[in-house]
Amino acid sequence: MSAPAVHSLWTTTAADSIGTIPSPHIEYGQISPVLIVAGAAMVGVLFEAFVPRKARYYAQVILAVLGLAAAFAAVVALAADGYGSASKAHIAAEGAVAVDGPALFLQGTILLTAVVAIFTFAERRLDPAAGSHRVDSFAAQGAAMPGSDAEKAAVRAGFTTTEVFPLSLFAVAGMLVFPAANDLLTLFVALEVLSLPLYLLCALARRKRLISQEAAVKYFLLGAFSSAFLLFGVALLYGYSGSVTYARIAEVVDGTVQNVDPALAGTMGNDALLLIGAALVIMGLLFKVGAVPFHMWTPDVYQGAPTPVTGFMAAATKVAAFGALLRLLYVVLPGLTWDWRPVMWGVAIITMIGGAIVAITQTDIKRLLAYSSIAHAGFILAGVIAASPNGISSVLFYLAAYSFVTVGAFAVVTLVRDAGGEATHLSKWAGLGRRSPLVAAVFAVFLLAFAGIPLTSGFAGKFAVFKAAAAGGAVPLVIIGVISSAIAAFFYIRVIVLMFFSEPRPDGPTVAVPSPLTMVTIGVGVAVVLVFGIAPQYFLDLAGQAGTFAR
Amino acid sequence: MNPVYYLYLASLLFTIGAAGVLIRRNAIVVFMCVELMLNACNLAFVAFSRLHGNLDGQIIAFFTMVVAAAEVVVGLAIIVSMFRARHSASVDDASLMKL
Amino acid sequence: MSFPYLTVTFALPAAGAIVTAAVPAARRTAAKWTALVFSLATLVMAAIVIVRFDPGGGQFQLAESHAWIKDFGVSYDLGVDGIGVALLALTALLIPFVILAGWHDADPLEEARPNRRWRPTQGFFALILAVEAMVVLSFEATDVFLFYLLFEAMLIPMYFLIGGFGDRAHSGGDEAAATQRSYAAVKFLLYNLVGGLIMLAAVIGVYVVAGTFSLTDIAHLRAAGDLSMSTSTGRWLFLGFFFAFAVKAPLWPVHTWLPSAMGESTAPVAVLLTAVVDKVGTFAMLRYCLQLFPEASKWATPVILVLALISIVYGALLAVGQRDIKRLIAYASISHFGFIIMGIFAMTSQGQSGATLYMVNHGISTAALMLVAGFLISRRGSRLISDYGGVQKVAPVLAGTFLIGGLATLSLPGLSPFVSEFLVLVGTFSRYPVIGIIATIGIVLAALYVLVLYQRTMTGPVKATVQGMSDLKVREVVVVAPLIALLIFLGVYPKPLTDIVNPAVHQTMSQVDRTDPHPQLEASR
Amino acid sequence: MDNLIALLIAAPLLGAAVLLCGGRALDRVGPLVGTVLSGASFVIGAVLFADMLGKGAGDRTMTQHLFAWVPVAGFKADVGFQLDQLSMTFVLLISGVGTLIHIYSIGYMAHDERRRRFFGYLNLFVAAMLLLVLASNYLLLYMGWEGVGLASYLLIGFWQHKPSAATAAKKAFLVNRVGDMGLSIAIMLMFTTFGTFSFGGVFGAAHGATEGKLTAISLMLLLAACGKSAQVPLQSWLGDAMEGPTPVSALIHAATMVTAGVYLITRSADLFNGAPTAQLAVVVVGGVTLLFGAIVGCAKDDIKKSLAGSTMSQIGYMILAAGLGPIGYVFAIMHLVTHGFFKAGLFLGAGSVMHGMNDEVDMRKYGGLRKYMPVTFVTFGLGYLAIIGFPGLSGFFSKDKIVEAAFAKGGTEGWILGAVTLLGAAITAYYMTRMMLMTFFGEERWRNTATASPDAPDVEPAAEERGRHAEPHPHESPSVMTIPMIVLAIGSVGAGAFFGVGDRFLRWLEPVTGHSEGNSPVSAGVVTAATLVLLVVGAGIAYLQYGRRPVPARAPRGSLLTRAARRDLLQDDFNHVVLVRGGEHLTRSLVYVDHTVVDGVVNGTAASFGGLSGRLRKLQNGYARSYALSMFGGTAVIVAATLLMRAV
Repeated sequence: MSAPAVHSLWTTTAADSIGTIPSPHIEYGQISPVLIVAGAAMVGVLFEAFVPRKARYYAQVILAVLGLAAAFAAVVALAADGYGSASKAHIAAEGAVAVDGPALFLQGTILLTAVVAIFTFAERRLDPAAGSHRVDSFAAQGAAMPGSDAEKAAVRAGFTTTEVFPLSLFAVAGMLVFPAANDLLTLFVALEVLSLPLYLLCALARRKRLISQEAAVKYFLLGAFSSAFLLFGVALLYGYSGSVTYARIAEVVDGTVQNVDPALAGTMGNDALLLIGAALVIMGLLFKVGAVPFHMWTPDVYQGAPTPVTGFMAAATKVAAFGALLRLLYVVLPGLTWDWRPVMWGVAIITMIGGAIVAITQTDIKRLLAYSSIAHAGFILAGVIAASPNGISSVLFYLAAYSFVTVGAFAVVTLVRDAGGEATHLSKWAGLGRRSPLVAAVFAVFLLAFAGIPLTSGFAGKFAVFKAAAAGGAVPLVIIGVISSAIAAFFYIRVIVLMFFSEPRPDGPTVAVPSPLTMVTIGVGVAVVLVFGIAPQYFLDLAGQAGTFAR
Repeated sequence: MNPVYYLYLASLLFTIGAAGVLIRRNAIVVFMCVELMLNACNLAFVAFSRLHGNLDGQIIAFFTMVVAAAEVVVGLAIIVSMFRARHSASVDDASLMKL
Repeated sequence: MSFPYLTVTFALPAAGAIVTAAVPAARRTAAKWTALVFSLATLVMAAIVIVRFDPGGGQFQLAESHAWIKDFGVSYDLGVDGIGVALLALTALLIPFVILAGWHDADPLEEARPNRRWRPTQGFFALILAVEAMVVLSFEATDVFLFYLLFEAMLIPMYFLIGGFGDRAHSGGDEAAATQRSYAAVKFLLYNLVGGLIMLAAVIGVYVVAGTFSLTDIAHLRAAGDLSMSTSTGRWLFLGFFFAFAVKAPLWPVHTWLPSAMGESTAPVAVLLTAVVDKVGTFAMLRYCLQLFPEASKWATPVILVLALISIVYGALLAVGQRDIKRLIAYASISHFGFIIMGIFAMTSQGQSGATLYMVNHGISTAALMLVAGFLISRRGSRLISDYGGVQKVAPVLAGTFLIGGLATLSLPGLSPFVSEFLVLVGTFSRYPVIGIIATIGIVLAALYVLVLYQRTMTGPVKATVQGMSDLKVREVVVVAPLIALLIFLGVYPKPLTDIVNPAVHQTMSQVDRTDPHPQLEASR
Repeated sequence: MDNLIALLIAAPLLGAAVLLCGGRALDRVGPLVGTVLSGASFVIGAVLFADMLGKGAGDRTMTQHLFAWVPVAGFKADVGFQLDQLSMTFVLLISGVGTLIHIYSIGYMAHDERRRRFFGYLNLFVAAMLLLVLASNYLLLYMGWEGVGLASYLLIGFWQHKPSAATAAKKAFLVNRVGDMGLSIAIMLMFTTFGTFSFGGVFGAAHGATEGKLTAISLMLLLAACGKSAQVPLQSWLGDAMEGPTPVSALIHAATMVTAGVYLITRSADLFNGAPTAQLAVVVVGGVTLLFGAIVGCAKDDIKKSLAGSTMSQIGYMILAAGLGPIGYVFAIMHLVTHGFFKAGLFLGAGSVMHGMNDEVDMRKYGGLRKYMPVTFVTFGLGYLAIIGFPGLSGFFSKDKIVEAAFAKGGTEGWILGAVTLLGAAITAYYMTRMMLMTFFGEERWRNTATASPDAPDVEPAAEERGRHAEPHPHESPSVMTIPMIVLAIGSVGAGAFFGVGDRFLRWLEPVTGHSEGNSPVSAGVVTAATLVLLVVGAGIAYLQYGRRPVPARAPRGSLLTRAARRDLLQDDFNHVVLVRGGEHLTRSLVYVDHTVVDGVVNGTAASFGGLSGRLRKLQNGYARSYALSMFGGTAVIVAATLLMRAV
């Protein structure tokens, strides 16, 4: 039973008895990943309520990891059933979500990224233990005022904000839906579901709480602002096409729509609705991916948020948002390619160049990585613009390659600490290579991957994206991308020089020895760098098969 | 009455909200302006819903309200905690991180 | 599936790098010996390759091919032609000497050791072997992408060698040394990265045009006329490639990174850089620029020849003006690279054979000169020419070897560089007489900077600063003597080398479809 | 028999290798080894010579092919030798005189601690010089050519601790390099013209080539010759080359190496014959140098420098003769050989004098030495008579022939050349007489004067042992030094007659160089008479100036010409100002350019990016509202752009 039918059923006001309301047909199996994660999140909330504080941490961690693992298993199962392939991919849950290659691929990526990110959330060895209690990177009590007695008391009592786990699970749930959303309403809801928990997570840093809260405020206000734009865009698109389902809008845009009623005929004629609406929605998504000029929240939020959260955001949010963007552009607006392409060209160019240039003069490692993530967003946009199956799969590959490395890099940042918590100022990193060669070497590997040096994942991804772009005729874009990556190389190398070739400072930071959790996170990052860099074929195939959207 | 007028009103409200976000300093007020923008969207949805003669728009409006409510919960929590920490709700005071 | 000679040749040093790096921090000497053994094993392997190589055979021999990243049209294709073999041999030959010469360069100064885990020695030799592995593979690769990967990747270990293990002999003290060094390292890396990234764009372009990266496939496509590369496209791509190689080579005006890099790094590293790594650039011009874009190469020839000519004269003049021994040698190298590039783009058998020989000979001669210079500097702890004088009186052997190295650098007949330089000149002259004649000025200038250097450092009254300077030690003689012997042997009997190189050059010439200009009148023998 | 040729070179080469690589162990026997091996190659030469005489004039050319040197496509250079009468003449001269000078050096260098190396260098030189004259193609000849250059460099700078010596050595090598440019360009031209540069191939095809080509090649060869043979304009190095030990001056810078240019031209006869213009250039160079050297020779007070000037001028004679073409080649070589004898003799004599005078080189501090060193006096005297062309001595025959040939050139050209050669003869007589008088006659100016030439602060350690700065005690040199002098004296007396009488030398060499009698406007007799008259005049003037009146111990200011001549006719000053200074300025400014401009551009770009980055950073001002503004603006722009896109 199709959506319009339902509506007509509602609109015909009580003509005949409303005896039989057909229950909507939901393919629970196919959307199980989302359901599992959301369920786990809710159970987590219950844990907060009922599990004794001592056991809470372990319960939450295990729950979260199990939930994510189970969801990933579900994704794999679906992919194994062939939902990834164009033949079997289709729209589930009354047209709300798509179950197709890109969706599954990105969901899988998000879930795995989330797992390694959760590991960093759970890390409790870095901060010196408060009394008898080991502590993680999160505030003892989010509500307690920074520096207040309440906070001290909370610390003494050994409180820990275990809510972060259910929160992150909710966020993950939102992220899973985001790239799969197949109508604008779902898109909007998913956006909010993934954003709101992140706002909170940003505010929960144990050290430097003031800037943590500031980050949260900025992120929240700007995020709300942008989602308002997105929503207005949705409204306009709805006004244009009389529907919010992607397929329907696409038809209207193409003009291949059947049974046009007069109202629709009237709005269809009005391109302004379509164009402005599309522009606003796209803008909302560009905000999430942190493209210039919607990027300005990125450095501040990345710097202020607790580093594990930053890593999680930087990786998972980008993946989800790019997934949504891809689907929007390829499923809803293919008919509009000639309109959005030039605009996206512009955005991609200033994003690549701007991110790279501003990064040159950064002095805080987290802000540096923030700008680098902006530049990377630009590179990925170049792939998005390719507007070809090749482009899709290259973007998928890039996202997979990029996300793990990002989480790993931020995990390394959490290790370098001094009295005031993490020593994020670059000057403190001087001579790190002498103090602890291994950590410095690992971080250098990540930086080289970001810089796109051959034999690292970064290069494979960049090559795939640029190849697709060039094949799509965007040669100037490739050249600009190459130039900006040359600029970018400069500041990555600056950090390496700092770590290896400058003398260590006497008051330099110490490198904390992490628990296996963080080690795993970092290990995964390194592994991805090397595997994707040296033998990427398998993953390229995967991304290649996942390269087609369901309509 | 021509539904287009509702649309104009919606855009007007939206713009007012946006302007408010850009102009006002108090975080709460800024946030309220955002809410105003959301409501402008709702108006637009309902108007279009009527125009197209289907219920989707109205349903979406309900969704929006729920989401807005959720945003209020989160937003107020954050703003209040910030206010308690600095005894000011001015967004401009929250500018430790820059450059 | 025959024995994978080429893979093994590159795998040996790679494995060596890992093993050396793994040696415990305390066991420095062990690390050194490990590195030396592995480099010697590589040398043996290279010798086997030369033996197995049949000059009369096909273009790419001992070929290996495995699928790798098919989405990128990339496969692990190896194969060597005469040029590749010659340079392969050069690399394998020089590394043991580099290691031996740098035996003590990475011994940590006792006070500068923050903790036990800091193991510079292991790192130093591991990095050298890593560079060797990558260079070797880049000579063996017959897949554009594979080559590009290595072309870029080899920058990283090289970068750490320059920046991490710089020359301790520095006038400005340690702090100044450190800053200078990292500046040089960064300069080196950025120049080459920019070049490489621009090449990346061109590489992608090649894929878009040809759909494959395999040299042989592309050659077949072109032969069959299925290669739809418009003239302008070809030229743009050519420029992309050439720029990268010109930076690496280096060619005027993108040369300034070389003097600082060579000046700041230790002599062995400088040798590794200019004698081995930079050769990849000129080699790539010969193999990739010419074979992938024949038309564009011919189109660009005049400009490139002029640039090469400028490099020759300009480099030599700057060498004359230097006060720093190593920078002087660096500028001399720039002049020599000018000759090599000129020979390549003269598009004559003599020019290209000469250029290839030049690569080999320049490698050996620079190694000889630079390493002896390094020994000299390590004794006095200064790179300034003015700090020396009358050394021949106190250390005659050192002075003698230094002189021979210098004479090789000014390509004295009887030493191998003469053969190659003359071939390049003849080759150029026979097609571009004017350029050939102007280039001969380089001969005079070379004599000038070498002899001035020798006179200022080695002759004259003995300076107080060099009083009691020790002569070459056994280890140092072991390093230098074989190089000198090789210089003389190849100078008198270069035939073994030319026999290997000529067919490959002929192949290249035919791909560019150029033939040697005929003499005005055939001689009646 | 032919296979012996390689041995000629191998013997001294072996010596060089052994002596230079061998350790201090060889210090004692070193000199002996060197001498023996050089002698060996003379013996081999003699054997081959005998064998050659045994054959008919037509088939005397022997060849030996060792291996292919540089085979690349059409470019084929072999290591192969060609021994014909011309080469044979040189082989005997080189190995003969070379051996004598080895012997002399045993005495001369007896006290030098580094004599092992000295003999090594000498052997190296002999080997290279033999390679030069035996090579069967120009590239191999080039190898020998630079080889002798190297040996000369090493030997001039043998006393490296003397800055002047080191500088002189460097100068010699550099000036020669300029000449070498000519040779290499010539070879390239040959390759592009004939497709080969083997003697056989080139000469065989020469007739087919255009005159332009031949002229170009010949001029380039002439440039090379100027470098090696110290002809104007590349003569400046020879004077300074006297910094080397005297035996070196005798062997390399008088008897053999400097005559390589003459060999080159004579060897390339077939090319020059086809290029009259080039030949004209050759005779001009020869004529100018002839006078230049002679004038310089008159002005110098340093006995070796004066002799160097004379060498220049004598080689000028040879070059001039070679430039005359078939009428001159033979006589050029003949004069070369005789000159080899007497000039070597003179130098050894000078060395012997210095040996007895604490290495004093200033003739004004000599005087009346004849009774202290009789042997030296006699041998030197004979050399003197030979060089001024005293009837019956070797110089008389060889130089006379050249003068005749000059006239025989015919036309005004002939007259001019003839006049020049005659004038040269007169000046030669003048400066040689002057030298003779200042050295061996007159009062003993060295009495109670602490000697030692200012420009040579400390020469051989030997000198130090003999206690310098004291009043010298002139004494005859040991027999190991005098015997070679005597032998050479005999040569300089007899050689001319031996060659000249009955044109023996002419018939010997003719098959190689070819010969043609020119039509001389003046008869041989007249020429001879004129020569003798001028000889007497020159010697007479010299006697009036230096024989009758006492010689001032300090040089008088002298006329403008004299002062110019003392400074090699200002040629060095020119070099210094134009080449050295100019070069320094050029390089210095280039270094600056490289650092500021070429490097600056790059650093500038980097810096500008940094600046831009700094400015853009400012946008990130930390205010959420301005972030919102940028988002809002961005959206507006995007919307506008999209709409415009559609409108356009």
